[in-house]
Amino acid sequence: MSWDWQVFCEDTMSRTAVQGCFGKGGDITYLDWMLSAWGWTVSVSLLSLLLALVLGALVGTLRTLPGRPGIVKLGNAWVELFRNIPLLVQLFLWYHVVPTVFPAMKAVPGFVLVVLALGFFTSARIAEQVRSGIETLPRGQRYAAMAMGFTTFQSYRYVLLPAAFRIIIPPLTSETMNIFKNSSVAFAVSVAELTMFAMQAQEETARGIEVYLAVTALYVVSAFAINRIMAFVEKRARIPGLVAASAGGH
Amino acid sequence: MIELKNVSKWYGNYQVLTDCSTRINKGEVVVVCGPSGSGKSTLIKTINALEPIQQGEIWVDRVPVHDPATNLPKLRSHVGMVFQHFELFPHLSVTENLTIAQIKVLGRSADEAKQRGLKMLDRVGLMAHKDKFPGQLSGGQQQRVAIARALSMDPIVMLFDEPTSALDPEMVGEVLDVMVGLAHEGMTMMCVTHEMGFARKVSNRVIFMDVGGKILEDCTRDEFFNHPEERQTRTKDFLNKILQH
Amino acid sequence: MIELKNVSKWYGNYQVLTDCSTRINKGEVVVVCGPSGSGKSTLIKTINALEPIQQGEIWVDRVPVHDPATNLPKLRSHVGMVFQHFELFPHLSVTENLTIAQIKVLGRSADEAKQRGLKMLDRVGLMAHKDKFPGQLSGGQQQRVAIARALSMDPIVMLFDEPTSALDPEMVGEVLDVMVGLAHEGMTMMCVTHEMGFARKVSNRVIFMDVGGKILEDCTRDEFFNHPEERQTRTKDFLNKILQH
Amino acid sequence: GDTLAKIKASGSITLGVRESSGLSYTLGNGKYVGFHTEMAERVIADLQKQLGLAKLETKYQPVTSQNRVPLVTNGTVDFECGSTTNNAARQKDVAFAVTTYVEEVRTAVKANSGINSVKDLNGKSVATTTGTTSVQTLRKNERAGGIDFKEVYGKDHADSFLLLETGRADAFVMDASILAANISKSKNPADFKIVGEVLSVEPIACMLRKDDTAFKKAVDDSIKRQIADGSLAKLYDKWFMQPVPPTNTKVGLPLSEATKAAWATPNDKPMEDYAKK
Amino acid sequence: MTGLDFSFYNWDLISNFVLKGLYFSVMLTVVATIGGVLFGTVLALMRLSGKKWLDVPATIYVNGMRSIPLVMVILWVFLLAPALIGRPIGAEVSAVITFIAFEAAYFSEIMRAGIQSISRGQVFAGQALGMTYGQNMKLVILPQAFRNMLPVLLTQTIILFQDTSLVYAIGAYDMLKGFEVAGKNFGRPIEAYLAAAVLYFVMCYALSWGVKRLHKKIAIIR
Ligand SMILES: Nc1ncnc2c1ncn2[C@@H]1O[C@H](COP(=O)(O)OP(=O)(O)OP(=O)(O)O)[C@@H](O)[C@H]1O
Ligand SMILES: Nc1ncnc2c1ncn2[C@@H]1O[C@H](COP(=O)(O)OP(=O)(O)OP(=O)(O)O)[C@@H](O)[C@H]1O
Ligand SMILES: [Mg+2]
Ligand SMILES: [Mg+2]
Repeated sequence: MSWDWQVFCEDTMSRTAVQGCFGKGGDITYLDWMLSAWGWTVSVSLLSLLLALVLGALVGTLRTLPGRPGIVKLGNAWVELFRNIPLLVQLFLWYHVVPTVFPAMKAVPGFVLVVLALGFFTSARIAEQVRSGIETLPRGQRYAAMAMGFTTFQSYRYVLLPAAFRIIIPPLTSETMNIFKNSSVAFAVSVAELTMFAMQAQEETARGIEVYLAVTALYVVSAFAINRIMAFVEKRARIPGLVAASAGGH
Repeated sequence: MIELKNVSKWYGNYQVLTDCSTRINKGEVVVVCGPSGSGKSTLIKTINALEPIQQGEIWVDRVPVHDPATNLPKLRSHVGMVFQHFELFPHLSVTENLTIAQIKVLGRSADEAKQRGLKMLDRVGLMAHKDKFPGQLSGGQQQRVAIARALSMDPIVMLFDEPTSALDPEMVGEVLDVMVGLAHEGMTMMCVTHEMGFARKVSNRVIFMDVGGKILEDCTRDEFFNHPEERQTRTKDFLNKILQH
Repeated sequence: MIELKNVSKWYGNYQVLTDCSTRINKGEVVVVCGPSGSGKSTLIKTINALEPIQQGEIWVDRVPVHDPATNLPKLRSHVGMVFQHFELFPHLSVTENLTIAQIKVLGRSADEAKQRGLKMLDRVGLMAHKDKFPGQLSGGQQQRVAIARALSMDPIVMLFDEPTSALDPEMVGEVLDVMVGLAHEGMTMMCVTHEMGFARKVSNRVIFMDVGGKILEDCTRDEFFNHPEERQTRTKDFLNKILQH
Repeated sequence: GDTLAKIKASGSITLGVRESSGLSYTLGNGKYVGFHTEMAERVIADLQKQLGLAKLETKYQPVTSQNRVPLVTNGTVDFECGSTTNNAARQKDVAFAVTTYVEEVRTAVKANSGINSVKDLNGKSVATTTGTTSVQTLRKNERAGGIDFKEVYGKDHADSFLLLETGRADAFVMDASILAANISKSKNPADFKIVGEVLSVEPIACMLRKDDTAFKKAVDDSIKRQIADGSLAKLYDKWFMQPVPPTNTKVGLPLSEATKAAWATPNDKPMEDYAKK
Repeated sequence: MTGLDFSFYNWDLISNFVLKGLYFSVMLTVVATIGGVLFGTVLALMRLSGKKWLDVPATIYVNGMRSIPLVMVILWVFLLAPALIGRPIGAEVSAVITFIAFEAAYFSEIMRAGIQSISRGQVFAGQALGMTYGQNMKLVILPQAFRNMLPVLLTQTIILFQDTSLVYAIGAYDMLKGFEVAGKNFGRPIEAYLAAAVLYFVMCYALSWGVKRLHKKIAIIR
């Protein structure tokens, strides 16, 4: 097989090469299409991430509440439910099964559903990390916060969560990268993201290798960008003195 | 000021506190000692309800701590506590450590809180470190900040849980000095410690606990150190062990 | 037995050991003390090459430790070491902790190793605990097992790095007793510690280090404790601080 | 490569099949059936005769839309008889046997929907399957007809049909054989009907490695024989007009004029040549 | 939509469609876990070796693998491996290779964290007793590291089990595929997905429950 990168410059309708590779006046080339697909991938991922972070922080926190076995059990159930069923299957449940129970859900577009599914799925994993982050904090920190007169909510808000989130930045980084990769399930509910582009474009152009290479490259670029952003966040959030203190040897 | 009446506490089936009763008057300095696992930390934590109790009554400044209806955060804001491992908030600067609870709990303005906090920081001799983070301070310095943090809440009583046992030997002195100063100023204090020098110098009373959370001795400093013949064997054993070297 | 000649070591740009020289003869007990971060742990770790050095020479039993060609595992197997935090292997029972290195490193048979190990365990008074796991023992007991583990390798010298500083006060005594016993039997020992009682009782020499890894004093016990006028100001300061309470 | 020699040497042939298309599907347990699959088995029987082999083992390799072309070019599959459209783009990489079936892209709707032709789709949502040529067809029709509808994509045909079934889509545009098969397997086949004009015509053929004239000739000859002796027509009747497993329902899709024409003059013209007519 | 049809769930469905896929999914999970842990340990040791020529390639490999979606890796191995070794490989073999190579990157990160969680004191203690690097790893560090990271290892294995469904991309037949194909051919996709969800949940939950028990049993007494 020989390379044929020209295919990205072709118009999606007429299959003729377009000057400059970007379509004009409503025409779109495969390059246009791929970039817009990348946009969808990024949007799905970021929104899911937002949802997963909020839910994950909440559920993870609930699972560490002292003296509330009921709430802790509820949090555990949440985590077990959403992490033990494959994402694709969960998405299907959202798309086809939930609307049979709540007909109103039928009007919800696939984009929202995939954000819900991916967000809930990832929230279970983030909840697990948040819980372990809080639990690795010295027990004295919780006592210290309470002893200052903080309410439980304030203890979490001002002391436990800020410290726990700093600890779990590395696993959160992998989880964020995972969201980008997992966002590919969105094609199953008709969101025109990168994987759907890859499947459709390789079918139309019969240039599978080139299409897959380009799409893989975009995924790698996305993952790398996330990795850099999180490294930056980690650096910004780094607590002065803490690393130096633990490096000293005895 | 503080009164414990027949306090008992269990972890599951294991009894950590057995029928503990004592009272601490305003201005008194009480030292609690005893072997490891005897429930000293647990006892002191029950006083501001960091650990719930299953039986008995605890009164702090006429507030019933054991009563479920008591506003615990409010009570705790008046009870200063200093921990073995300092427990400064590592992600906040020294100044923020000193002010955050004043602002969020006592509702003081940022300015007022800062003023009060820095005054206390100055008192423990660490003004120069106000913008550092806890991780950048030595153990002794961290513990002094922790004391200043508790003081800046204007506590009516201070609880200490082995405040020097995690420190390098040369830093013990600087923390004890601050505590001696507090005692001399008339602060009501309850202090778990094995520093018998400190107990000798400033305590009014000594409580000795034994495994199972029983109060074996509760007597004046003088009785405790100078009349060993009146003490129980268990107490004498313990004192021998920790005073020998 | 042990000789250090102009040893220097850096972490990056930071010099932890500066031109350290000393020698320890067979049967001598040498105590090393000094403020936190002065490089005491680092110094003692260079002796069995747990930390590499960048300059100088170290000889142990006429073996050049600084020589890249030296068989370090072999050397280390003859040098007993006891750490501040015990460092027993938590996944192995007490007996396994005592025998594993004898079997895998010295090539002893399981029976022989067990016999030797249990003899040492008996010597530190813990025969009853031979089947427990480290996590089931108190700190003082763990440290005594750690000493037995080192002894069962038939070391020609024992290195101790603050063996009592992580212990509850009442447990310090039991570990020091074992060490005093060893010293009286004529074991060559180098010991980082702040237990001045121990230093007074059994040491032949005291080395005092200051920040930057400099050996400030290297003199006999008598000179160190009884002739403060001959000591440097830094040393006197330090002694004052840790002896005051 | 010389596929015939390879088959002769190894005593086995690898046939690319589909898991759930109208022309080729699985009954589970490694059993593959369907009109195109059975035809391919007859081709293999002819190959065995031609090569004079006492035994020729057939290995079935399920393929997907994404991997069928690479699998043929890299030699994993010797020839593929699923539901692959013969088009110019693919002819750059692979060769096709003579067309065995002419697919017509049409529209399935709910029987009571009132939709009867493409122009009725204005303002409606239309389902089709990701990774198929129907997506392009749909796009072209939308552009050409000046109509405006919302496209929803199923990840496979069953998914797309489910969109229609559950009301998420008002129509399902796809190969007629697939539409018919899905309707026949649904709970109430009478609820659905296939309507409207033929949106596009696509020749379906077995896919082979490029530049292996001997093998292509052998396959073509076998297919031509099956057309000539009427056995292919019987096969068509068996798979489209009679009850078929696993549910024993009839697909009910009579032989189209286009397919008849293709059988009358066996050829391997790509889809583009049909469009010109 | 009309009600669900439970007559769909019968033994024929399971024996004809699901069992084969289930076997493949489980086989793939087991093989990839064992292979991934072994290869991952090697990668982790390379990254912890402190030697640039070992560390850099391992880091590139791990980070590369971790930034590409698994589906893409599956496709690439399947499409390119034959070109590299000069003869076609089956979907099953290809899936096994891919999963070992891919999961090793994740397992190596877990192993690395596990090894790093062992305090320097323990490393020193082993060395001080005269153990060589290899003895220290084998007798002191890895046994503790394994116990510490068992729960994370388990979570990754559950993810791995769920990820086996991605082999659809190369036409291999896994458990989810079994349900899907049955659902399609019987016109009962919803019932098929529901059954798949339940079976996945039961299996993954049982797995995590079992390992939690195991972890309690072999956890280090502290
Ligand atoms: N959360 C808990 N769950 C179960 N048992 C506990 C818990 N916290 C403490 N204990 C047990 O209660 C007993 C008393 O503990 P406590 O910490 O009060 O002792 P202490 O006298 O402060 O000892 P130390 O000198 O070691 O600090 C100990 O046996 C301890 O193991
Ligand atoms: N791995 C390391 N990297 C960088 N610096 C280190 C490292 N280990 C130790 N140091 C630094 O070297 C200096 C000496 O450390 P060392 O542990 O030898 O001191 P020490 O005298 O034993 O102190 P302590 O009484 O606290 O145990 C300290 O300033 C320490 O921060
Ligand atoms: Mg305590
Ligand atoms: Mg040290």
